[in-house]
Amino acid sequence: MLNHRISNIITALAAVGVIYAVFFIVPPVEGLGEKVRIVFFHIPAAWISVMAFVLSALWALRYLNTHQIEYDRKSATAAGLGFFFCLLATISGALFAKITWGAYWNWDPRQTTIFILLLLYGASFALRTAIHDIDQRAKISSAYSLLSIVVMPFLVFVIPRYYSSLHPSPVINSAAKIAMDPVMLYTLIAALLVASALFRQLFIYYIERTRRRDLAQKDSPEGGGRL
Amino acid sequence: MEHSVTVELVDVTKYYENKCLFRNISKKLLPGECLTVTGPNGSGKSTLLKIISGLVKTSSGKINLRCNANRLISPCERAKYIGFVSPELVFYKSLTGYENIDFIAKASGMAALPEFIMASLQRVGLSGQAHEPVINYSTGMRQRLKFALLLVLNPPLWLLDEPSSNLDTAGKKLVADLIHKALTRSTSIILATNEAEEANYAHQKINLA
Amino acid sequence: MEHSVTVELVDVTKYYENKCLFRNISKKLLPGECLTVTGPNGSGKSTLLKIISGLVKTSSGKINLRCNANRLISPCERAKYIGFVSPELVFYKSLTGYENIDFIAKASGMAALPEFIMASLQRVGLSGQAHEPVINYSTGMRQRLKFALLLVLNPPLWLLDEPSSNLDTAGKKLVADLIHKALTRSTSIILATNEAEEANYAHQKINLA
Amino acid sequence: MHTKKLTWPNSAWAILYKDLLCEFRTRYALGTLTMFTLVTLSGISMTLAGAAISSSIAAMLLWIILFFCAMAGLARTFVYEQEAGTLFTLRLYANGQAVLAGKLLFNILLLQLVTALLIPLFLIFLNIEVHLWGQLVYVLFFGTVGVAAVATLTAFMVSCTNAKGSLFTVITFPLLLPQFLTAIAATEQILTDMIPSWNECFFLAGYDATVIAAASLLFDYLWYD
Amino acid sequence: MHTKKLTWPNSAWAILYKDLLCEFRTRYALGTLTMFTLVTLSGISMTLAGAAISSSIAAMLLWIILFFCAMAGLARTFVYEQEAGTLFTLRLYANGQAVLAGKLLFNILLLQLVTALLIPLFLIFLNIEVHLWGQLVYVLFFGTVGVAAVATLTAFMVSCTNAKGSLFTVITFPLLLPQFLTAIAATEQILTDMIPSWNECFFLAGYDATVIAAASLLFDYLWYD
Ligand code: HEM
Ligand SMILES: Nc1ncnc2c1ncn2[C@@H]1O[C@H](COP(=O)(O)OP(=O)(O)OP(=O)(O)O)[C@@H](O)[C@H]1O
Ligand SMILES: Nc1ncnc2c1ncn2[C@@H]1O[C@H](COP(=O)(O)OP(=O)(O)OP(=O)(O)O)[C@@H](O)[C@H]1O
Ligand SMILES: [Mg+2]
Ligand SMILES: [Mg+2]
Repeated sequence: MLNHRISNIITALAAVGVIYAVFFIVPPVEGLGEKVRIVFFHIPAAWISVMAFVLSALWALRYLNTHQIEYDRKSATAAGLGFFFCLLATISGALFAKITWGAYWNWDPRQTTIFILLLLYGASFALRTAIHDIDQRAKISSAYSLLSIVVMPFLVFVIPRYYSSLHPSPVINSAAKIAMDPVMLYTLIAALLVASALFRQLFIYYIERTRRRDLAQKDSPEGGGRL
Repeated sequence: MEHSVTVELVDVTKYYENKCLFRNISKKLLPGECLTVTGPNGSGKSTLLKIISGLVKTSSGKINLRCNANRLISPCERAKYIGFVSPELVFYKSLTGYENIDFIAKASGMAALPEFIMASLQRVGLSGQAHEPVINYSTGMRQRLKFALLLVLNPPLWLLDEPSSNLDTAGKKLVADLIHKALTRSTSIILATNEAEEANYAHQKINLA
Repeated sequence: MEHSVTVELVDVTKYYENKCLFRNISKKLLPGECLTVTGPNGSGKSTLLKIISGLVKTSSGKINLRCNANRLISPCERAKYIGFVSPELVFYKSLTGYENIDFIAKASGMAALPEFIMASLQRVGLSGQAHEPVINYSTGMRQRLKFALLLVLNPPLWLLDEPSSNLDTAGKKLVADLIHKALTRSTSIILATNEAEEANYAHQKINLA
Repeated sequence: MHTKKLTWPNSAWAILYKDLLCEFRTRYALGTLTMFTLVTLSGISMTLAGAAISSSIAAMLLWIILFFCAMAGLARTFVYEQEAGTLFTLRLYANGQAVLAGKLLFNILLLQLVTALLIPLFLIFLNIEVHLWGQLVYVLFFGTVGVAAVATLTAFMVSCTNAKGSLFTVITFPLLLPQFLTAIAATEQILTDMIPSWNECFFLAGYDATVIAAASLLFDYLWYD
Repeated sequence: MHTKKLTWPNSAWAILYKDLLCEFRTRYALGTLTMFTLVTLSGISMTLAGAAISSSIAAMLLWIILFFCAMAGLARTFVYEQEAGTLFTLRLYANGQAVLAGKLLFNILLLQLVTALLIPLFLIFLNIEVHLWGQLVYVLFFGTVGVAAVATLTAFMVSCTNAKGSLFTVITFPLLLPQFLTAIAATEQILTDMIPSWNECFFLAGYDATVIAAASLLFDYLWYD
């Protein structure tokens, strides 16, 4: 996989660039001061974790329609990475909360959302590990991730309504609370892009690895290879 | 019987992670024919029947069930065309024999008249215990109940896995009669058995080494 | 075998609320003898065996098991003297065949050497699947496992209910051998069956009409 | 002809009837649930020893109890079929949609029963007075329906695994949370004699509808592999 | 000789081991259990939404959770054997006392495990501080042992007479109540940094002893009916 290696290198460089920007270009913000720099890790992490969730659901759907184990592999990998980024978002968020609100955890709506996201990821893993037959596992966990994606909107809409939020609105509705000067905004966007790229590279890597492992199993003397 | 079923096995192969049961079995079974599957214990007879019933997936190859020799039967409607007598078929212990049959028939999408159910229970010699909970049935009576169910559902394809196990001589005879009658009514029968004499109904044979 | 068991049935009667299965059965079975219980389905063969094993109560009359023809065996120690092969004997599906035997042996108060367990699994032709979970066993393999258990427990009294059901010809032969061997080793055997040929081992017969 | 075709709703009724019959003969679920409600309630009221509690905590307690009862009662929906070996029979003959509908109805019924048992005791033990009965019933009904719907599907998923009891709760709870939180909020308002806002009621019903729809779409995939 | 005799304690161990094996055949059973406690707790603390709760309510919640975990798991001790048909095998070969001891040990172990997982999370989530650790452990241990003992006996009764299952479950409820309440009271005191009075501790231990003794006397009658 030469081109994969190349894109790896590019991603790495971009990452270095962004980190540099975060630490040396972005000016400290009044109120948050130096700590604002966490935002550039926190937000991308949060976004990737949400995106991965959706992706994994999409692949789950593909699997259920075409019983090709390939798609389940993708769905599982996406979920795995999503879980990882979700943890990052939670931790960075928690730190951020400690800095800005003075408490690591106080069931702020956003925290609740991401926590439930964590639970959903965890649940789907518990489910996966409890099933041994490959097809069964693929089928059931696909169904589960679809079910959870159906429920997700309710979480996103309901929770903010029942808990007063201190949390600034995410960047998409770009009325970001902290007056974002262009440098910050661009850095943030760059960070998001890099994070996505990172996700993609990791994703490809893990898919390759699992595929190789499965093939190895198939070719081993006992097992499908017998065919 | 409204329609008849043709069964096509196309290169059916099944292996479990650690062993290969059978490979590339191809057969075509016409209505009114009987296919017997023989082989030692653990050779894959029941697995083959479960594959045909759609409860187990093939590793490769596929099964085509055709209604009246042309239309393909989809997985979800299979239930209506298949009757399965198997040691793994278990009834609801707290329900009576009658209730079990009534329920399963309804669940599979057909309502049977009470007297019809009673008649088939009578036929297999359970009329006396029709209203006892199945938990009180003896093993042979449970086996007979499976045939009562088969008579009620009256499907065009019978899958019989060790049909005469646990049965007394009268019971074995009953099963033989039922099979003969069914064949004359152009039912397709697939029969997995360890008994030599049962293999005699066969128009076609599969022997799993 | 350290000791032998004599079985006395004294006026054994069993009826369920609605029907009477058998009444006033009296028999005495000496070590090395085989008693066959025959009768149509639902006639009470298994019930009689369960009564002898102590799992079911008699309606009247009683069962005496004597160790070495004198000492009476109390209910709580029966387990150590009896081996029961029955369609109702179910193994733990998530455990392997080996683990099942090991556990049941220990639960019944004896520890068996691993190689001995493996040897008896070998004897019934399950050495290959000894370490597969029982849920993956075929019906015949489960039946064979019951005999492996019997060989490990090696009790002086065997209760065999339809011992050769679900077995292939090789399996049936195996069972016949085991029974013959056991009889020569002065084991008492009580055999409930529907198969005519199995009734031949009998020194004594009970026929439940 | 001795038999006539049935549409799947009739089959669903048959399955519901069967479950009711089994439940009626071996009162397993109901027994357990009764015990749960009794023990928890008496536990609660005796620890409170008459001390009044805020309606927010009351609402929370109510739904926690309901949730646990649901988890305890509904886990067995398919697991007992599987352990008794009847799942083979059911999968062989029964229509997927019918099974889902039948089981769902049964679960809803069960939860309604538990609620009916729980509420009066709850109000008495914690001496709470309710004036907005209509709203309360509405919230309870739609709240529990959602729970039943999700639980039915997850129960089937769990029956295919080899880790039964706790896994069920684990995979069910996160899915239920939105419903759970809304229901608690609404109940709290009702207990403080405020009429819950429309969009809450709307949310509860909407959640139920969505989940049921999703379940019936997904179930066929699971039932016929 | 290929076999050697075992005393019933060894048989009890074998039964315990078998149950553990069946339980943990799924490698991640423990993970699931953790998730389970996590889920329950987060549910509670989330619904509390940071609002502080009185130590009496905390104690009550703790025991309600424990009780539910117990019932959810323990009620099936024998029922699953019966539904899987293995109860026949067990009754045929196993020694009554050994079965009781084995199952009891298993249930106690399970509950201890749940408790061990639950407590730290519980204290963190509801940010409670405990200073009387020794007393807390004591109360938790003896409290759960009592629950386990009662649950085991009940579970067997449920399994042997299906029809009266519910009846028995309801009967055991008063059996369980005193232990339950004492435990809650003691825990509450501990959470408010008061050392619970001796007679409470005595009561807990005494209750356990009595129940276990009664169980082992009763069990043989039930086992060899
Ligand atoms: C779905 C998950 C999340 C998303 C999409 C998200 C999004 C964001 C965004 C866009 C910002 C930047 C706001 C701005 O700078 O104007 C932000 C800031 C912040 N986030 Fe999150 N976040 C998530 C989860 C969390 C979590 C779990 C926590 C805490 C544990 C958290 C705590 C914070 C804090 C404290 C800030 C800084 C607030 C401020 O600048 O005054 N976030 N988040
Ligand atoms: N608990 C019970 N209550 C009422 N009747 C029962 C009960 N258990 C068994 N029976 C009845 O006892 C009769 C004998 O049962 P049993 O299992 O002994 O028959 P069997 O001789 O073993 O038949 P098979 O050859 O089929 O094994 C059956 O008719 C059954 O209906
Ligand atoms: N889920 C599974 N995983 C692995 N192996 C399995 C599984 N299910 C069945 N097997 C194996 O498949 C083989 C065939 O099983 P099957 O029940 O078809 O045998 P059978 O021909 O019906 O034997 P019998 O005559 O005893 O009924 C057995 O050796 C069994 O161990
Ligand atoms: Mg078979
Ligand atoms: Mg019998």
